[in-house]
Amino acid sequence: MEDLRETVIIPVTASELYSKVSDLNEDGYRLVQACCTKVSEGFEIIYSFDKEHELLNLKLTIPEEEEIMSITGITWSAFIYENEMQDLFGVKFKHMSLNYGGHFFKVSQPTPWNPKN
Amino acid sequence: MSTITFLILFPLLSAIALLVLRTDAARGVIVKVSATLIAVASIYLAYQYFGIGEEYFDFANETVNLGMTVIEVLLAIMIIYLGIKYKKYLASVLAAIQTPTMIWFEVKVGHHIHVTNNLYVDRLSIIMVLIIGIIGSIITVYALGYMKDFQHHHKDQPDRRPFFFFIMYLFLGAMCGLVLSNNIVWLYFFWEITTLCSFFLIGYTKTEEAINNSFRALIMNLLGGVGFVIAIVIMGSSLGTLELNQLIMMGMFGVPAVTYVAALLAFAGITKAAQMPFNSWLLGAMVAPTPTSALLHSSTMVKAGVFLIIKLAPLLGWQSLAGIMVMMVGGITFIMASFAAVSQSNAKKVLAYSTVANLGLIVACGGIGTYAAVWAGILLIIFHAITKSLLFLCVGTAEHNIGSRDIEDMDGLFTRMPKLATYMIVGISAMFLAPLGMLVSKWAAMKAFIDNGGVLLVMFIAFGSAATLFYWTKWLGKMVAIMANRENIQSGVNKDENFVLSTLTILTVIVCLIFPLISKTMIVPYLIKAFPYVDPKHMILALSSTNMTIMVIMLFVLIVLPILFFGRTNKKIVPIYLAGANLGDDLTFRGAMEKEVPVSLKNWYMEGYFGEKKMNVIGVIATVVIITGVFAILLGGVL
Amino acid sequence: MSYVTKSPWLIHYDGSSCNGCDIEVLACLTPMYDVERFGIINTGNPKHADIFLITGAINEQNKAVVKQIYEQMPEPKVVIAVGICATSGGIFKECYNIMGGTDTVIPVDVYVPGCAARPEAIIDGVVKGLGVLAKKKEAMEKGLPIDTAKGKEKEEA
Amino acid sequence: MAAFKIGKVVLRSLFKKPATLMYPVVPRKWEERTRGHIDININDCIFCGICARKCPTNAITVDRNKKSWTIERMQCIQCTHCVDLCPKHCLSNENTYTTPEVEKVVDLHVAPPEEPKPASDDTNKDSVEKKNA
Amino acid sequence: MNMTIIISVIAYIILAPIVGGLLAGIDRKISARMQGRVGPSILQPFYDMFKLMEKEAITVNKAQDFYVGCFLFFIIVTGGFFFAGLDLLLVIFTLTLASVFLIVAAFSSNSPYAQIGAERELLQMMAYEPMVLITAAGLYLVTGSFNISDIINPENGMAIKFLPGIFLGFVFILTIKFRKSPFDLSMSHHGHQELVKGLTTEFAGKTMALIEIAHWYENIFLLGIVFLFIANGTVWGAVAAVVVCLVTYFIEILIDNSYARMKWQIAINSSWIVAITLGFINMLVIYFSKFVL
Amino acid sequence: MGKRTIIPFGPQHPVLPEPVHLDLVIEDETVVEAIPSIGFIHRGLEKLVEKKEYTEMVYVIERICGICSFGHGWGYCLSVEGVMGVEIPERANYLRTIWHELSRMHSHLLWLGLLADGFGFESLFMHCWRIREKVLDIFEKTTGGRVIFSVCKVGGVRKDIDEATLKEISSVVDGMKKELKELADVFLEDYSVKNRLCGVGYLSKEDAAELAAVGPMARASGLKQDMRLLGHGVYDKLGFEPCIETAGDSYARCKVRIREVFQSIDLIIKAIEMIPDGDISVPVKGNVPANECVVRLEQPRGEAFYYAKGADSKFLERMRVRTPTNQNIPAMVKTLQGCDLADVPMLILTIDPCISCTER
Repeated sequence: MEDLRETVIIPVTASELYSKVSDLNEDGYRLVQACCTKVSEGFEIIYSFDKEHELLNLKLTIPEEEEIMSITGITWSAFIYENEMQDLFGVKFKHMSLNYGGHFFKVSQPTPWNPKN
Repeated sequence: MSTITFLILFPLLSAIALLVLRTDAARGVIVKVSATLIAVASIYLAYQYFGIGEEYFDFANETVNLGMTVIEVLLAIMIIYLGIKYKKYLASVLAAIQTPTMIWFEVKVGHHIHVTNNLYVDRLSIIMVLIIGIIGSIITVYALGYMKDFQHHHKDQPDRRPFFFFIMYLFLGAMCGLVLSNNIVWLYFFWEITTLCSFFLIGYTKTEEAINNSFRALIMNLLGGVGFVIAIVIMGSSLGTLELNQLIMMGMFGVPAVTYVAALLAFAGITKAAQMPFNSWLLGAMVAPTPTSALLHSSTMVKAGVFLIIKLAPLLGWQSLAGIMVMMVGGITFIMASFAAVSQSNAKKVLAYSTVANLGLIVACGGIGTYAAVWAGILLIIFHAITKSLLFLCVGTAEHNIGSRDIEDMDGLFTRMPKLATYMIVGISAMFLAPLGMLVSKWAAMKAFIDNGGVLLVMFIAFGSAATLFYWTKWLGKMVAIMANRENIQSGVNKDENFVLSTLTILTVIVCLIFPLISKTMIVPYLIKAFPYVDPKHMILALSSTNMTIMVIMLFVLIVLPILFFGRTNKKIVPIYLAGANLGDDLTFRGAMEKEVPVSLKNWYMEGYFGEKKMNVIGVIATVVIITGVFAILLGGVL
Repeated sequence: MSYVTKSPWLIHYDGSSCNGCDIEVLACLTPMYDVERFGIINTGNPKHADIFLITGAINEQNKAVVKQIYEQMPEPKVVIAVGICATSGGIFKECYNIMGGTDTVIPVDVYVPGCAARPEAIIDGVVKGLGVLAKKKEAMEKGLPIDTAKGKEKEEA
Repeated sequence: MAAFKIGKVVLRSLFKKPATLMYPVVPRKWEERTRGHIDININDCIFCGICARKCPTNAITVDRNKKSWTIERMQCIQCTHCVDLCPKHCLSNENTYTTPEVEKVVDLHVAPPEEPKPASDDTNKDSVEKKNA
Repeated sequence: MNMTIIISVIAYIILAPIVGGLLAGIDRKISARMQGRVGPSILQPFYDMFKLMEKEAITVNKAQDFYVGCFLFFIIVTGGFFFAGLDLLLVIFTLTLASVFLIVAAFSSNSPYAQIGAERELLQMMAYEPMVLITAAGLYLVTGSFNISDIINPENGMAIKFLPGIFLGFVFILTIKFRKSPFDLSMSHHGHQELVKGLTTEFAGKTMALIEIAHWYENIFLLGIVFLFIANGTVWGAVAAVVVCLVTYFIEILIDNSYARMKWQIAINSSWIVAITLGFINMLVIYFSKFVL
Repeated sequence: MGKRTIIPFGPQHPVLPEPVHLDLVIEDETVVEAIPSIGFIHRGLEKLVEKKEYTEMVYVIERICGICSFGHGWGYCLSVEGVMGVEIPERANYLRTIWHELSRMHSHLLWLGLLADGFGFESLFMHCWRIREKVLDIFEKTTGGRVIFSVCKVGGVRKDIDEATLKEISSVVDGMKKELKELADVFLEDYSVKNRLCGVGYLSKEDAAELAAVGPMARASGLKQDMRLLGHGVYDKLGFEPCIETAGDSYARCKVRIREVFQSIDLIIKAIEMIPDGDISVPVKGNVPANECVVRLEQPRGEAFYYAKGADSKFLERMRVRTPTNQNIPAMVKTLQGCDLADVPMLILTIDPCISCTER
């Protein structure tokens, strides 16, 4: 029961994210989700991966203006999460394979989770 | 008699004049005057022999025969030369077989056979002459404006219009000769001229595709020509006559050799009428400028083939192998070409397949060979000639104005070019809808098939009509789509073209209205003559007079209804439903990623079901099997 | 005697609801509630519809859509806001992407409360809507402007 | 032959009584727990305002001075959170729902000015006013 | 004789929409019961129609109304011809004309859903047309006439005796013509569809009402063809024919409620196969017995 | 050939009650390409954590979706309980499991009905929904709501089910088996249904893994992936084994869900047999500590993901819900390519889309 709630969170840096995700993908991990939290130092992005019910979380903390590598090249299904982060937070991604250009969620104000932008 | 001579020779004179006088103005005058004269002459011919009905002319003249032979040799040399020049050796070989055989026959046998009646007029040839004289010449008028635009659009190509018009008029003359000759050798002569003319017309643009296709047409027609020659040889040597009416007479009395002649002539007819193994030449001919297509496929060339078969109809039917061959080939062509048309989006190809299909129907009617079937066949010839030329010319005009001959690009034509769209709608409706022409004949054909054609032909016509319905309505749908916010470009249409199109449209409607009259005064008398063994009192036509009257009334209603009601609505006009994403102009909707996506409406083609290739392969195999089978049996009978 | 009340066809659009009301709207069509007893058909096509059932609140995305569907419905027509979200924005009222209830975009004739609105409530709402429909039809026949039939527009917007 | 699999069900249904509840001809019987609408026994209310503060949709307003408890019926999501939190247990969940209206319904409950009398349904009803939003 | 024709045509024009509407109402009631519901009143189709008449007059373009009007007109004419005992082929071709008008009306709207609906309707027409023509041919072979007044002739007996295959084939395509599941591809009277309302998406108000009425006419006319198979000119024959019509209608309702909507491939394949097998074999048998034996 | 037609599919479309837009590029009737556009019902409710206390937030989270409402409530509670380190009573766990499985039944029956409607089988739709009402009656009786229950709270559940009612539930769901069997036969054996389902929308095991499909979508392609195996609730005690099919087409997805309905019935009956007495909740007081917790729960539609981050206040700093549909959209887009237009509604349905879940 207890280990169920144990959350494995591995911090990563923006530069090693891509290779790490790539490794995980080759290992047979699938992307569960990616989620962004607005924290004072910028964005905290958690990528979750799963392999046979084992969950692995990568936590990436970046300053707001930093552009990070899109992982859609590795797992295409990440386009949903990346577009979401782009629309709601204003996280910048490089080389997205399917970029809705801010029209994934049409919101009345741009990047509502990060009103400064 | 003089009218006949005029009809055959005058086009030739005009042709030479057109070749010599090369200015636009002169050409315009000559074409318009000649066209009028030919049309008037053909009407005069009809008037002249209206009461007489049938007359044969003794026009025995050795010089004419000699002249024909000389021209034939020249033509053969020309074909052989062209064949070698363009490396199409098969054409040369065929010509090299055909003409020497013919000359050998002339010298050896033909010379000794006395031909009493070289020319003749009967009601069928009057009908044909009217079609050639009116529709054919009106097409040449259309060609004036069209070719001007054509050269304007294709600046890179040399202006060979004098030659073009020369060939066209030559063609008209040859066609008149063809339908008026009773001497089979003369018939053959004109037959060969039309072959060659079509070769030049198809190859007009001299692009590689055009040359290939023109040679394909040539080779296939020469193949038919070979059959023709053999038929003449057999006819001359074993029947001892060269007269068509004699041949038919002998056939009715059951002279055995007639079967071979009929089969070979029917074979020639099948090639010329672009029936199934040979349909590809007609499709290839679509590379030519549109007036050519209209001329070749609606009123002349292919009509020569079906004319011959209809003429021979009394010799065909279930009792003769030739008849079975002809009706099966026609039936298969009808169904396969109709199916293939479903998968086409190029308007000219649709028209081409539809032409092939309709010719198939006529051929099948001829093959059945009963008076009811022939009645249907002749009606089909009339309606098809008018309607198809209208449609071909409409497509030509559309092509020059919207820059495409693809049906898909014609959407909303009703908004963009209302007049042209109306012509086309009339033309399309006339091809398959109830009170209009083609359906009447289809109906008659169906009745004839049920009575005499056997189950298979009934199935062919049932399924073929279903496909016909599909592709025509599909096209019709494109025409009628109303796109509120598209610009009207009708004014860009050339005056000559507009005149021709409206005339043809009116003609279509008029012929549909008066077809019972045509049937009564022209077709039925012909049938009584052609089928002397059928008691005229018992000649029950496929359509009872009640039905004809109803059809005419319906058509009248259909003309009146739009005049009274079309577009008269005071309802509020609202935008179309686009799942809540209409951007307001009915032409775009808000798509994914906030893009403005144009509303595009495209038809169905069902490539997987009715793919052109598939249908052609099936059709060609089936018809080749039938034709070779029939000839094998015939040959077996000889040996 | 007007037939609008005997055969109200409806169109249903999900503004930004949670599905709860939507499935209850659908449940109305199914054997237990069977609104076809009243001649109600879920047409799905605004051009055939008399009653516009809208569930969920309005947001930036669907504002134009709702408006367009409403405009494409022929008169007389009635808008029924089903569920709390459609009536007032409900629990999502404070969300950044929610503009409010249906009445922020189009005039609403009947409000059906409930989270989720029960099928019974929806039936009650439709019955109420029929009354409005009949009135609108009457106004239409008299040539009065139809929106005045109810005499109320969106004031707060 | 696996066609017509549903035939049995369909034909049986044809001759059976339909499953339809026939609402509104036959009124619906509600379960005891059915979350219909929130009711208040205004006499017990101390106007502490917890319900108003904790209401997820801010449907409840409590005015301590006017001694009024107002609920916007078209806002309430019947989560019964207020019922759970009410220190005096004067809020209750009733199993009948607010009827659909052409206007947004707001129910205003004002405590009677005097000292609370023994509560009865009639007094409640008298103190309820309906007004338009 | 002429009098009876006039009477039957007038009776058709007046009664067909009433009977057709009632049948539609019964259909909806029975369908509802099959689905375990109470269902609407039997008069519901009439309510719907009158309501549509009362709705605001809207259209998407000025041409549509004309086409729909022609559709209704020619459907009535079709039935009129039929009940006047005219040529069966004439009747079929007029029906085709009417259907084409409906399709053209849908095409003219330039709306994608209506257009795909029209396209599908066309496809369905292509699917059932052969069988309809074969039906006419079969009746002709048996009775020696295309005239409906001659087909119902005591001398001929019941056509169904010779045409069981063609009868079954015709009932098969009736599913398409009645727009019943599994072949309600182009538009369906109920249920959701990927094409919204398909063919009828862009028709509203009165226009839609006209289409409804036309469908009632059409249904009666189609049942009339079923009638032809049984009727033999006698009273009991007519009664039997009416009973068979009703049974056929009930079977269609049952089929409607027992099948998923098929795709167009199945629609065209199956109806062509039915036409080829049932129709062709039946015709062959008749030919064989008539001309060979 | 230039014969491509682009039609808008949605936002308003009768097939789907929910607004979703697809640009369908079709050739004849074959879909060449489908470009999804979502966001029509985006509300942004995750951001309400800033305005609603964690105890109120459960009512918001429940209303992410009216179909999987209970699961969302449970997932939220689990994640907050995880952050706060709260242990809930065993009876509450049982009750949650029972409600969750009932939700699954109702959701799957709803889906089966919609699927039947999607392929134009109206009577089947009606009968599915008729049976479904029985489950809704149980909800009405036990929670007071038909679709939104509001019974889950941080620390347990709000309402208990008494012994008699539990027995009744057990007999009701057991009694449903017979009727369900009849309808399951139609779905699994009827010619016309099989014709519409078999081989349509094939998703290979590799693709399913690659596109990270979840729930029945993944299980129908042969992936053994069911979050109930993780041990939330009392599934481990009930001896749960996931239903796996390997065909990967719509038929397999339908079969997985039908099997799951029967499985749910068994699980419910077993859970009712085993349910212990005791409290149904523990009191939870105080702020949410600055901690993180990730919870994954098997919703009827598949794996849902909850991430809660506390900030030592009554308000959470971040509440993230990733719903199964969200994860299945790539797989849906993939299966849509090359299908028939007539299959589009069905293929959208086979992922059992919950757009309100996806967009929150």
